[in-house]
Amino acid sequence: MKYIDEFREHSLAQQLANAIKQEADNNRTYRLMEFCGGHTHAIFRYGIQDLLPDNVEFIHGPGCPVCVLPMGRIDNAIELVEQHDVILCIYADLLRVPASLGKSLLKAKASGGDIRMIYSTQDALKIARDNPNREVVFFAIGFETTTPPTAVAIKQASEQGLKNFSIFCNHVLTPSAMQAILDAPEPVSIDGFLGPSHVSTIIGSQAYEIFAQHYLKPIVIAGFEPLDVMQSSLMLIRQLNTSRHQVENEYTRAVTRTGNVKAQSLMNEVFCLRDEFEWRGLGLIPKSALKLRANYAQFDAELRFQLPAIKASDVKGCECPAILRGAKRPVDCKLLGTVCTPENPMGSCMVSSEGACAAYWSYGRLRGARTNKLSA
Amino acid sequence: MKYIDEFREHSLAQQLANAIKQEADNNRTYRLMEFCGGHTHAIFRYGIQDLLPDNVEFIHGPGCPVCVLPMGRIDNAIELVEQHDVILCIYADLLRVPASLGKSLLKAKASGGDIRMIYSTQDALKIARDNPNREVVFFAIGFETTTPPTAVAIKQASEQGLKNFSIFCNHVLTPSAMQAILDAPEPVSIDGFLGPSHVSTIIGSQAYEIFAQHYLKPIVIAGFEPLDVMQSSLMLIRQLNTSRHQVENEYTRAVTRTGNVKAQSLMNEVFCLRDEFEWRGLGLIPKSALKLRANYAQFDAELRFQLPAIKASDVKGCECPAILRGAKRPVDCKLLGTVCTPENPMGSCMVSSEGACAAYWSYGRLRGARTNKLSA
Amino acid sequence: MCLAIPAKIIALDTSNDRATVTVDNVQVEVSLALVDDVVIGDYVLVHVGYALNKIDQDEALKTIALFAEAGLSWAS
Amino acid sequence: MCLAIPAKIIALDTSNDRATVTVDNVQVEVSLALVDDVVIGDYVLVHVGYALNKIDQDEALKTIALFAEAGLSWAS
Amino acid sequence: MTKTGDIRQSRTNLDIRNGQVNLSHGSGGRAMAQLIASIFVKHLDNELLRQGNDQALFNVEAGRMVMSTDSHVITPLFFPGGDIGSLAIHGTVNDVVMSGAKPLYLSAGFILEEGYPLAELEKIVISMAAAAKQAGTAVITGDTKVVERGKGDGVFINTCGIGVVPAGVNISGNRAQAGDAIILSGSIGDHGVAIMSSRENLQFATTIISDSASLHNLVADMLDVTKDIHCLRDPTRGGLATSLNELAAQSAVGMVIEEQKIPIKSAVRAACEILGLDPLYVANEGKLVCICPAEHAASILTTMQQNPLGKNAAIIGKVISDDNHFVQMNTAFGGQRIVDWLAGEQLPRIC
Amino acid sequence: MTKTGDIRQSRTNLDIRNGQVNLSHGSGGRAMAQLIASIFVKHLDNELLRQGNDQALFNVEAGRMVMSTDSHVITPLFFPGGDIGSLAIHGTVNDVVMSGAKPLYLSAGFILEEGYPLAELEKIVISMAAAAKQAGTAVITGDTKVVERGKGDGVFINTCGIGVVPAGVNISGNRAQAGDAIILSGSIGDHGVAIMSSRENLQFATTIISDSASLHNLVADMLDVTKDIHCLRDPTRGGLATSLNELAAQSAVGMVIEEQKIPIKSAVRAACEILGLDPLYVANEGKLVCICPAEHAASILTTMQQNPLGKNAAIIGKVISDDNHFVQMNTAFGGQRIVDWLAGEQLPRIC
Ligand code: SF4
Ligand code: SF4
Ligand SMILES: [Mg+2]
Ligand SMILES: [Mg+2]
Ligand SMILES: [Mg+2]
Ligand SMILES: [Mg+2]
Ligand SMILES: [Mg+2]
Ligand SMILES: [Mg+2]
Ligand SMILES: [Mg+2]
Ligand SMILES: [Mg+2]
Ligand SMILES: [Mg+2]
Ligand SMILES: [Mg+2]
Repeated sequence: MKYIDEFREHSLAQQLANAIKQEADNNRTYRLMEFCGGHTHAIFRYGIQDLLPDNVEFIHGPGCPVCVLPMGRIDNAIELVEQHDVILCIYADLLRVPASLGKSLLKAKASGGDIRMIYSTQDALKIARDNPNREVVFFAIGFETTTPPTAVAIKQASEQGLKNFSIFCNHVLTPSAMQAILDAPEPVSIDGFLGPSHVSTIIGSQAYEIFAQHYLKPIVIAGFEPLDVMQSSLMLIRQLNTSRHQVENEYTRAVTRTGNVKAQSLMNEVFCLRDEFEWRGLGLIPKSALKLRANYAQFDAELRFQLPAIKASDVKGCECPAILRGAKRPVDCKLLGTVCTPENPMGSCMVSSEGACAAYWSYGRLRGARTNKLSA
Repeated sequence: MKYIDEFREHSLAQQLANAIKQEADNNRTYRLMEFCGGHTHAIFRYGIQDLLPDNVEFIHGPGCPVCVLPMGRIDNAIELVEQHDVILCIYADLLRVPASLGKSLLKAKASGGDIRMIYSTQDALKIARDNPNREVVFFAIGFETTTPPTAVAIKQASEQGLKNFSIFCNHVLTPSAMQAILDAPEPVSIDGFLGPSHVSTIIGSQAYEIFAQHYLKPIVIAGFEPLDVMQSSLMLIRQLNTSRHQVENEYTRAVTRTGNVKAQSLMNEVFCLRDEFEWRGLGLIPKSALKLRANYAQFDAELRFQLPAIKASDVKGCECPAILRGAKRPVDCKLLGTVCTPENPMGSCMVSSEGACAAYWSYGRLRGARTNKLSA
Repeated sequence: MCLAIPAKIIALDTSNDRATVTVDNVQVEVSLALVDDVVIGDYVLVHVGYALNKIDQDEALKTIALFAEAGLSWAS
Repeated sequence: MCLAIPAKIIALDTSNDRATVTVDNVQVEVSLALVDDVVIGDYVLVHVGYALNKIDQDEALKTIALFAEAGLSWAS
Repeated sequence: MTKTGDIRQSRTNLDIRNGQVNLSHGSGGRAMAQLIASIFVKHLDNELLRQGNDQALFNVEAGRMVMSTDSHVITPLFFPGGDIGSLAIHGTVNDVVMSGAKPLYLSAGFILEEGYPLAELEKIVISMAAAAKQAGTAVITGDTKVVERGKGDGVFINTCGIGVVPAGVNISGNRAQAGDAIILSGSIGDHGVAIMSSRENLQFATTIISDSASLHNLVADMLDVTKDIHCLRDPTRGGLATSLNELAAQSAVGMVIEEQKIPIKSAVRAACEILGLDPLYVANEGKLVCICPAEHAASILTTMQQNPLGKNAAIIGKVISDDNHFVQMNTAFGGQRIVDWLAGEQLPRIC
Repeated sequence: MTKTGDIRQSRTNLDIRNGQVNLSHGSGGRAMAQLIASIFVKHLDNELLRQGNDQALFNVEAGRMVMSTDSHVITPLFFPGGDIGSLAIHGTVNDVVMSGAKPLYLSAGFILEEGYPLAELEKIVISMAAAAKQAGTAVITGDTKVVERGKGDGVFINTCGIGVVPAGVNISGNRAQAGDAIILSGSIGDHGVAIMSSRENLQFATTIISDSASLHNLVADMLDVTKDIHCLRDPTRGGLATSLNELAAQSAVGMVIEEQKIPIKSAVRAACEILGLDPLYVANEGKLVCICPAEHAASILTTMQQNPLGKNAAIIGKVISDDNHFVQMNTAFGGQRIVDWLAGEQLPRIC
């Protein structure tokens, strides 16, 4: 697989590992927050931590759109299916996310809800065209990467006059999340960031410059392949070693400073900022999410079905909020592996394969067992 | 089973058989047309013919509503399902009746048609209420026995304002059929009639007086139990022996001269006469069938779906038309038992268990084999 | 022509014009829309979920007597 | 964050603004609504059935060189 | 189904009381392993099932074996006198037993529809376990699949059974001979009427319960009388009429039966009259037809009548030679007629 | 299914070309007998099936037997490299064979959805017959049920198989021991990817075909090398990861596998990348995992590689002792991770 396999090359990994070992200062720790779930996944799946010295530590960030979705939004989606009898189109990632009262979309589907797993927004449009007598709602979720495909679908629905199609919009913005982490009352100690990869493809690396300037944190836009993660870590270590705090771009093959202008303008045409939006773990963040502009408001399922704002409490004991802020690690959660497992997840971080808990449990547990942090 | 078992009593059958043998004149034949399929069924199921002398012969009449339905009406029903996507409610008797091109409602159902078997018109109304977004059509079929329940349903649908309910009306009148048989250009030789049983419950025995008077044929209204059939045959033999031609009533426990006036007025309120209607075997018969009156015309599926009059040809070689007129017997059909069997019926007489061919094939074949009329 | 069976009324639901009838302990719900003045204990002729009319029990007995008589007439 | 994979354009359907792309002989249909000026042979980053942008092949090579360099820098 | 897996690692229990089958229960992963362990293995428990392999291993002696399978797709799943679980055992045990075999082991394949309540599933499996135990056999291997809503009907169960035929027993549908007696083990139509009475669209009520039962003991008792039994068959779908026609065709013989000798409950007769059905075609699940040399008929009958499952057994007719292979019946009324194969399906009629 | 009945009386043929399954084909009557005779018995034909009883009778020798069942519910019914018919044979034959047994006989239970084209059904049965023959076994008894439209999914097939275990062979999932070698017979994920590529809602195209195959010869070859094989398992639903975890749990051991040693086709890897799936969890239908003493590994491997179904076989790891029963993997990248049980189901992901 061209442009994939080269970035998973074992021999280069060894070289990069040695470089990091060489350049990392034994007298300090490097606390690097990998912003994205994609990074988290790569770290665990490829066992990157094993290749790094102990003083280079990854702190898992909030960059998994499924993980930061508050439970009340899943409750809303279940309401759409159960009360309004809509065909709900979802990305399969959402199927097992816990809702209130032990529910989930998987269980709502089993109970008879008409929930369809789609691969692309184009599939949702097709389902709407094929079922003219049913209301079809697309559960739109994702950061800036996934937002433009939703925007395209909305424009097409509008052009095609699709009256039975709407979206339940949960698109959120990564810079807002980064700011929230940095602005937290008791901020987590972070030395630098592995910056978003495919989000940056759309919005460009310049979106993060303000953080580097204002908070004096080095940021390296990092690809999702394991060598990208290692190289970016090395670049962060070098910035830290030389007290720099710049936005550097390791992922130049896919990210420019300005990003995909066409996609940005499409997003801008269809969406505008919400005043505020709740993020799991980070709370209400002003101007951190998108909603449909007034001229596309007829496609807004929240308006069409008058969905209430649901304030759902997370499962007692679930540390997702703290984990998403980087304040705790999966092993700090008492429910991990006992009550909470991938087949019976208590929090969203155990659902998405990019969630820190799922990644730790499915891939990283070995390390925990080895170091006696966890006896399974 | 009270009022059933008494009329199937073996010992009485023997007595009646002996009386018939005694009273039947050896020097003549008694050609008795049992008008109803119910009689036909009883004759074969109980082996009544075995109990009678050879010169008492039953001629199977047209009194099976499924058998006399022209094929084009089944084609119409299939069109309702396949072109108009209705839920078609049928009595199960109709499921296997052959339509054109080897089709049937059974096959239309297998192909995805939404065909529901019901036991009562009340079930059809319930289906209509439960499926407000679907058109629900009841395939109304039957003689005067089965018509009043349809009339009740139409009145209820009207009272309840059921907009998605209609009937495909195929209700026909028995006196018209009797007249057609007697008026046929080459009339079949018939000495007397076993008159309708449950039809007469509704319309009364007086409906047949005109035939006795005008055509000088004795008629005995006969119950459907085997002793009823035998007793009625004896009564016909006695009339013939004494050259009488009256309407006598053997089935006094359920039939009066005037019938069920309430049911008649209900029918009259909801239905009026068609100018003419096609009967399989008997052709177009004027004023022989019912349609909805103008004030109930909104429940007429023929109008709602603009059903065409379909002139379908019967399967080549099928003798149903002649059999229904009494002009031929099942064994006279070359297709019987070779091409045409109950699992692959070519004509309606092989479908309904009251059809002469089905009754002969399923029950009476033994007699045929024994007398070498048929080698299976 | 049409399948109908004598059944005994064991319960009336006058508000819905319906009744419960039995044939040898098998219970069926039927509509009374086509008959008037039935009471518990009456036998009715049931067809497609409707009572078509009452069975005249005296006439039934007379008919049975007739069968026997036919036999007797021959035996005599 | 989001799963996206580099794939090579092997056919364009300009009238529908769509393309066929391949990854190791696996073919997928994608929308080109988010990218301009792609040609056959280009690599694009594919996400949820959309091409997000072109892969800059020169930059890819440079990055790989960087990995080696890191190793060399240490080896040296 | 045999993959109990290491569910120890997950300390959460399956929520049987409130849970429903969902797609992950058919995935092959831990959710499936948990379902299997918590419901199937738990209740069907036996040493062979506990081997936990994809197949069960057991010892056999040299001899003759039989194998038979049936899938069970009944609506409703719970009915008066049984449920799909017990039925799935009885149905296959009886087909094994109709060779004269002693049932040995069973397999069970479940096809579950997404959304089916786990509590109901557990009831079904408990019922299966009891029925298997009562039949002296066990479900030793199994399989679980989950299909999406609208692609199944709650629960389908396939069972396959094997049994061992005692030496000297030689029972087959092609062995009926003219002169043989035809014995029926009890009243007909109970199962079919019980099922119909529990379908919501047919509003009639009876006290009839299904006759669903394993006939292993009854057959064993009969073989104790004599090994010289020619045919055994359980008249299930298609009823007595179909079984007799099958046997007549296989053996190339005719049959004459006496309507008056055929045991039938009055409520079954009544329900059939109401629905326009012929009880000869209505299904049974705990009855058998035995064809044997006339000289053994009386002693076999006596023995059958001493078994609760054969207490209403009767000799209902005899085998004759007939090139037409007709099954003919002397009616209770005094006439004669053919009893033909079932045509189409048994559906309530109006005429 | 064994009831061929006397369809001689009806001289009309089943219209296989244009016909569809309808409710009368499941009624137990003559329409069913005709379907069985014209499609099932015709193509699956063998002497035992032709006995025409509700069960099939055969002779066995004293020894050890195995029994296994699987229901097959695949969508679509025809896929690159196979169809539900061949799959239903391979799936059960393989489960039988994973004990080291030689497959003896099979049963088949069909659940047909009203409306399914008879011509397609015949294709499936022809494919079954060929697969059974190729595996040296036969379908000797069967059953046919018809369910209403919307209560099934075209065709479901349950098969149950029995086999005879050669003396000296003792293969079970609980016999893995620390130090044993883990051999995989070929590339992973082919079946799952072939199925996904043929589902209409996932618009991707590959040349990958299912690996669906009977492994009876491969296993026989392996046992010719040595009878001292500890475990065999076919990594079907849940993939290689699930089979290894099952074996680790059953044997109470750990495992270490080498990602680089696991054969995988580039198109399978690519399809998995596109869909966000891990090929370790993707289904196979013609592969096996063998766990054997390390000293036999090389010679077993050489023999496997000489069989077409094992030509890409590889030693992928070893059994270790580990109280956690973890399956761990040294990644191609140089790190280590757990290979856990499958959680939920393998569905295309966006993140
Ligand atoms: S292990 Fe489960 S309960 Fe604990 S923080 Fe993670 S998701 Fe929440
Ligand atoms: S046997 Fe068949 S083809 Fe012949 S008349 Fe009767 S229904 Fe028609
Ligand atoms: Mg069977
Ligand atoms: Mg059976
Ligand atoms: Mg299985
Ligand atoms: Mg269903
Ligand atoms: Mg049987
Ligand atoms: Mg199996
Ligand atoms: Mg298998
Ligand atoms: Mg069967
Ligand atoms: Mg379907
Ligand atoms: Mg297996």
